[in-house]
Amino acid sequence: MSRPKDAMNRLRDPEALSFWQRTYVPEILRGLKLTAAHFFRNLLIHIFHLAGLWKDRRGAETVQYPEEVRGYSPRLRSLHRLTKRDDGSPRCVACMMCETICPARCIYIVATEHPDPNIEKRPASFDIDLGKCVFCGFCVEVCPEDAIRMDTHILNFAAYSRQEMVWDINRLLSNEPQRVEGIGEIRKVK
Amino acid sequence: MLEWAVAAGKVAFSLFVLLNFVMVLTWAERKQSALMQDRIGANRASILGFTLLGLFHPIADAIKMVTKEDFVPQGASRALHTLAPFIALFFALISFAVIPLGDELAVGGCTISLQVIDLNVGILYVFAAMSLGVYGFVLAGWASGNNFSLLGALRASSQMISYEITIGATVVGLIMVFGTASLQTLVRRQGDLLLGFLPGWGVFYQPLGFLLFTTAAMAETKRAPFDLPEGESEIIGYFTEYSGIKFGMFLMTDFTETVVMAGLVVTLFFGGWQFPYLQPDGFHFPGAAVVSISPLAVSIAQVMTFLVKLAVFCWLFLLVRWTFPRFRYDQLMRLGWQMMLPLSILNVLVTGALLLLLHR
Amino acid sequence: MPTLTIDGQQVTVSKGATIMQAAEALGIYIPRYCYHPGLRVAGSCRMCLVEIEKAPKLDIACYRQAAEGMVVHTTTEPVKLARQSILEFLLSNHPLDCPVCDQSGECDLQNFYMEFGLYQSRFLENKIKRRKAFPIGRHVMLDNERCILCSRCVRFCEEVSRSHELGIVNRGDRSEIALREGSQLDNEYSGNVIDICPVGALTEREFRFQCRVWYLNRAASVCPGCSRGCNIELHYNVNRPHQSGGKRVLRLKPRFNAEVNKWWMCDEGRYGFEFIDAPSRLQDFEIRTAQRTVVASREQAVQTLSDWIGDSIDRHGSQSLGIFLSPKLSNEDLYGIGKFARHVGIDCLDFRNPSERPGYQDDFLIQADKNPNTRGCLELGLYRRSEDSGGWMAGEIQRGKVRVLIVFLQDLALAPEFQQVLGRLERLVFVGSNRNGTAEIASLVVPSATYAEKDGSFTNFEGRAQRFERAVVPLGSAVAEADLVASVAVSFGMQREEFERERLLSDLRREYPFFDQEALNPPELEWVYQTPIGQERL
Amino acid sequence: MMEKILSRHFFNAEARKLSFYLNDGGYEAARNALTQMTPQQVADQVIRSNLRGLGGAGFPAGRKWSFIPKDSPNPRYLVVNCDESEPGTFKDRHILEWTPHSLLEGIIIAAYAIGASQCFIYTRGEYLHYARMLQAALDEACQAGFFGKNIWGTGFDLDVLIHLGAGAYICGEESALLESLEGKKGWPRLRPPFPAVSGLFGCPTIINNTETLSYIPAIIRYGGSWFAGLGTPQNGGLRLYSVSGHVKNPGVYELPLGTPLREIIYTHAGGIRQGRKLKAVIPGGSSTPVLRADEIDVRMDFDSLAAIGSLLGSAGIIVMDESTCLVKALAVLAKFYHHESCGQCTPCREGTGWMARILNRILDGQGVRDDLENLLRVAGNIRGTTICALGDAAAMPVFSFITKFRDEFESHVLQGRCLASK
Repeated sequence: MSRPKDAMNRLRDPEALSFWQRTYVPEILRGLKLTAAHFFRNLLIHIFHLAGLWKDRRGAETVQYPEEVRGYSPRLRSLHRLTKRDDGSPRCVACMMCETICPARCIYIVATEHPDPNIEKRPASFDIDLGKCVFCGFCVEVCPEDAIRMDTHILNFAAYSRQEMVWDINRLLSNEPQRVEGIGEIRKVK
Repeated sequence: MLEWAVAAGKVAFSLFVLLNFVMVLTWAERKQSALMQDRIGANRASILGFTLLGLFHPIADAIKMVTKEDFVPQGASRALHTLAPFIALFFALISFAVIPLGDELAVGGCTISLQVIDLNVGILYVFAAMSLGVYGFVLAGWASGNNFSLLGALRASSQMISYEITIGATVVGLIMVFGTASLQTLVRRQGDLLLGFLPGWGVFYQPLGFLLFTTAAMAETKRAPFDLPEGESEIIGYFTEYSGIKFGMFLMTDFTETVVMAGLVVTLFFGGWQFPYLQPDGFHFPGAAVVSISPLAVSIAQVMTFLVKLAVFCWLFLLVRWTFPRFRYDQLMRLGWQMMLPLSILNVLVTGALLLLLHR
Repeated sequence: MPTLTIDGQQVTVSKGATIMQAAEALGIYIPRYCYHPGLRVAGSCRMCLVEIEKAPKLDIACYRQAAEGMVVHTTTEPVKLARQSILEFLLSNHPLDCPVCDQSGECDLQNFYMEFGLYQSRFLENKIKRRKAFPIGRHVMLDNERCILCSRCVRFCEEVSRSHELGIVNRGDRSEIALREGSQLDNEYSGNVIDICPVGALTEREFRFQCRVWYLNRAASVCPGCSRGCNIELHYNVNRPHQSGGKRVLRLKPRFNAEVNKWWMCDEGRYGFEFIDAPSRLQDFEIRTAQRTVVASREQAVQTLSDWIGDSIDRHGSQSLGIFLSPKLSNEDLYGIGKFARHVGIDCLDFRNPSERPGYQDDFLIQADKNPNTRGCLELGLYRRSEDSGGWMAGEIQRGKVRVLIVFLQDLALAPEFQQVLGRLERLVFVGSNRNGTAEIASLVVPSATYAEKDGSFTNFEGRAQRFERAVVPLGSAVAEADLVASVAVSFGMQREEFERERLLSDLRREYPFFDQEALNPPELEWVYQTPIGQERL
Repeated sequence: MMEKILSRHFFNAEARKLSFYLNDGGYEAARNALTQMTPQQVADQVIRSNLRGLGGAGFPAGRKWSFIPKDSPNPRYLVVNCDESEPGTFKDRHILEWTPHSLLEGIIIAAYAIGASQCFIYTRGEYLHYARMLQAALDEACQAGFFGKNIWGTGFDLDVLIHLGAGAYICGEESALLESLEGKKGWPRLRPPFPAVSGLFGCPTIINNTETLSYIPAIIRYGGSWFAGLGTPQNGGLRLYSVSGHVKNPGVYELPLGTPLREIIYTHAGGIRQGRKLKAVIPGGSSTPVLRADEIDVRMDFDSLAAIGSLLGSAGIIVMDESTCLVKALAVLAKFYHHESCGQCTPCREGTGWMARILNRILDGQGVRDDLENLLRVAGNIRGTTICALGDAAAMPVFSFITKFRDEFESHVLQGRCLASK
């Protein structure tokens, strides 16, 4: 096996190639060997699986979502949620930082007076149009109050109408953070 | 009357084999590529909860294709747009007619050749059919009224014309060796042993011819690494403007061509239905050992042999398609004209010289 | 006339000018909180400290007078350090509630911190709690925590409004702005303290939480509230309509004009913009018959109006037409209407609504005449000079002479003279932006654009023509009056080009000396209550 | 024999009576000045005496008078700064209590010299008791015809009004005092214009300290040169030293300017109480930089103290022995300046509170490593950036305490341990 660097150098200089290399036939065969090896190996594993053997070896790297899921990273940006104060009201003070930074312009906030002058401002409505959201996470970064987070690990929020894709403040508040465990582990979902 | 019935039966059988191969290929392509890439592949289509390794997907696909909207773009020529996939598919299908599935079958006193039709210029028939098939693609591209489609069609036509020359030139060597252009005769002649023990298959006479022919055959199917007419990541190709069953027909054409080409390779270079050492009356192993078998069993074994060989080459074609990256268009043309064509002519010359030497 | 050097540049200023003024002449910006050009110098914020060569310590640029040969530095390390330390001191007890503060985006504390501060906080103590967000007047909200005690508002109430409501009570870092006992900040000019407050201590109750200021667009305009014609800016939000409930124009701010209104405007004008987005706005052309009212297209309405005018002229001559103008119309609109009237021979014109009474007036900005363009109407001569009031037209109607009356904006139904006679008209056409009594009985209603929705000019009581810019598009089908007249005039053989804005302007300029080029230069926006530094960042 | 001028009759209740004062030759100087001298001659005598402002700034009194514009059409005022609020200073109180007529006679002479016919005495509200004593003396003097219209037939009129402030330290600053006197909030004014040009109600105003004015009768009586000869060069005459703190005999001592600090503490004030060791001395009222025990050989006059980085100030000497925790001492001072900051300009308003809070935190054992640097930095940012001198006054002790007794502060901050012996 030639080292990748050598191969690269030789490719740059066709004169340096030998006759057989220039025909590409051996290289083509090597390529076919590689893919065929995978094919037969996986075929074998699947056949053993059918026979109830070798269950600990996976015949495929893919995760069979939704029957299986991988443990998500805490850094994963998933469905938004609005955090709450101790009394259950939103922490959001409607400062519009997220609305301003949002590159997709999918956040719509209407501000109103908070009865407590020390809080002063609260959102009368806080809508996120997930149909537009690009999940960049800027809103989370920019929030001065830690009022919006994307740690719910909810990814399946598809809906049948555009209107249903708009999440209002109550839905966003009802989202709960997901406890992170077994990052990268594949788990069967019942 | 009987002749008609036999002919109809042969057509039906041949079509049955071909179409089933095509159908299974659509499934095999997904599954095989999945295995090669450590994936699972299609496994979702289910009937009553059974998925059967995804084997229902071809059916689901067919239903989908048929029920989808058949869309003809504004500015397209409606009649030609509709006609194009039919032309393409038709010529792909009929080229299978001259490929022998087996030797003659003697049933109730009459012998039936296991081939739709045995033309003495069978190989030319295949080329003719394939050449006509190009019209389907050109029409599709032109009638769509879409620049990208037209570009794809032009690529398709120039690519197919370029590689048909190589195909033709390589086959010349074979015709010279076996002295016939009839495919059935060609296969029969490959039943002879070479050097006393080696099956007399074309690949042993024409190894370079085999390589060139296989490569050119892959190019003829317009699949990766020769999928420039389609070029999913760039121009989409001649069927950009197709949807529904008409698009499905182009897909079928692709797979049909794959099967036909695999059949041709098998027929020309791998002895067709010939099972090594199996003669019409039984096995004749080198060293004079003879095991006699009933003629019917021989016929069945021959057909099975052909189908297995066909399957192996289909597998090989898929393996190639899922292994190599696409050519650039100029590379494709240079390969066709500057490498394969001279080599195939060289092949003819060398074959001729050798034949002259041997027959002196 | 001392000549001094600031940051290596020489400048000669008049005697008594301060270093700050000299620096401004050079285009050097010195940050300041307590200094305001319209107020007495307080010198208390210490933000404008500069280095003067041969002086023992830094001195404040807003107070120290320029002297011959003085060499001033505004960017040296000691000055930078002083600015940083002042900012640090100010922020040490300033709450970081920028997220909820309406001032953020146009806050000098934010801007200067970004420009001159940018240090790590070294303040570990607890900030002093004070009373937050309570109203101190009809329009003004006070947040004592945010106050940096620059005393601009106090000085404004002492020197400009001379109403003395505000003061600073307690001392040291317990100091805070407070109302004089038993009083409210309810003078006629109270809104200005919001403009001059460099931080979010004084915010506007009306504007509160309506929109973040960085979403606002600005247009230079002229206040239509009275005949003073204060130069203003319209701040409007069209990018995020959901924030302000669909309202477009959200606030007015004074625009500096040394000769008209300086830095100020009155509350009446400041909050007199509600009609622009009010529910009473007319948005459709309406043709009304005895039985029903139908909404018409612009073409239909123009056709109808042209037909009525032409029909009346044909049957009774052009004397049967009357036009009642409004001093709220712009010079261009008035001139266009006048041009058309001359063309078809209408001379029955007036603009003086007999029901209108002079309003409140003071010795500062507020004028008794609540119309922005009375002087323009007078200059253009669009009234019957022999009569003292527009009431004569009622007599003409009564006598049956005037059969078709076109009323612009005015509510004639309020005037007793007209109340009786409007019913005698064959056709009553109302052109106006908002629904009123006259619109209710008019047989044709044409919605017109407000001053925020068109370009134009008003002539103030001194005869100064001042230009205003269009901020937003006309609501619904509303049209500018000159455009409407242009469409009608085409049916009477006039060219549409004659009513184009440039043409109207050049004609006006040629015919009327008051309409001088100077006053009509496109107005420039100057953010007088905010630093230029913040502007760059917006 | 050491001369005593003001303190001769301290603690003699009779001395505050007019009759006693007249017997002692009182009001002769004033009569002489009014009847036999021109205002300029009076001023010349004062200039010759080297009498410096004894309120703390030390500006030559005679020269200050000359700043009044000659051509101003406005009335002139004399204002007596009797708002003695500097911690550690209580000399003016003694003058009001025991020899008020010295002040009143000085007022007549000074008013004559500057051409003022109205004088205001601004006293802090806490001195209500002493203000009443002064009022009683003033009433007596008025009765005797020393005040009012046409004094001694010279045609010179003089009215005196005693004004009680509300007890704000800042009102001892002359422009804040004027604001307060005008009925406004006691906020210092921007300068220029100086009060001599535009002071009370926008009129030329001379503001002199109580003690300064009280020495003037003696100067006129015995001549400026005699007074100048009592002290050191450029620092003429005597002054009242208020000694407080850990000495055996705290009190007010009238000594020549230039008396060594050691002599004042150990000879006149009787040394440190209970035989303890001296640790630190604040030489001139709480705002002046502190001195270590090894620095007390300095002469107590304006120039000598300035030379070693301190100030004579109001000569309020605060003596601290080894039992004093200097962190606490500084915290008390910082609290005072925080409490007394007027709040007009930013550095002092915010900085004094900040320093006080840091020091309190250190005292509570919550100090962090950066606190001392922060204190020095904050003090540095206050110094020289404020309208009046209160900012400097608040910053100077912080600087001097921390730099001179750094180990004690560091021990508090880093180890939470007080080095003062208990």
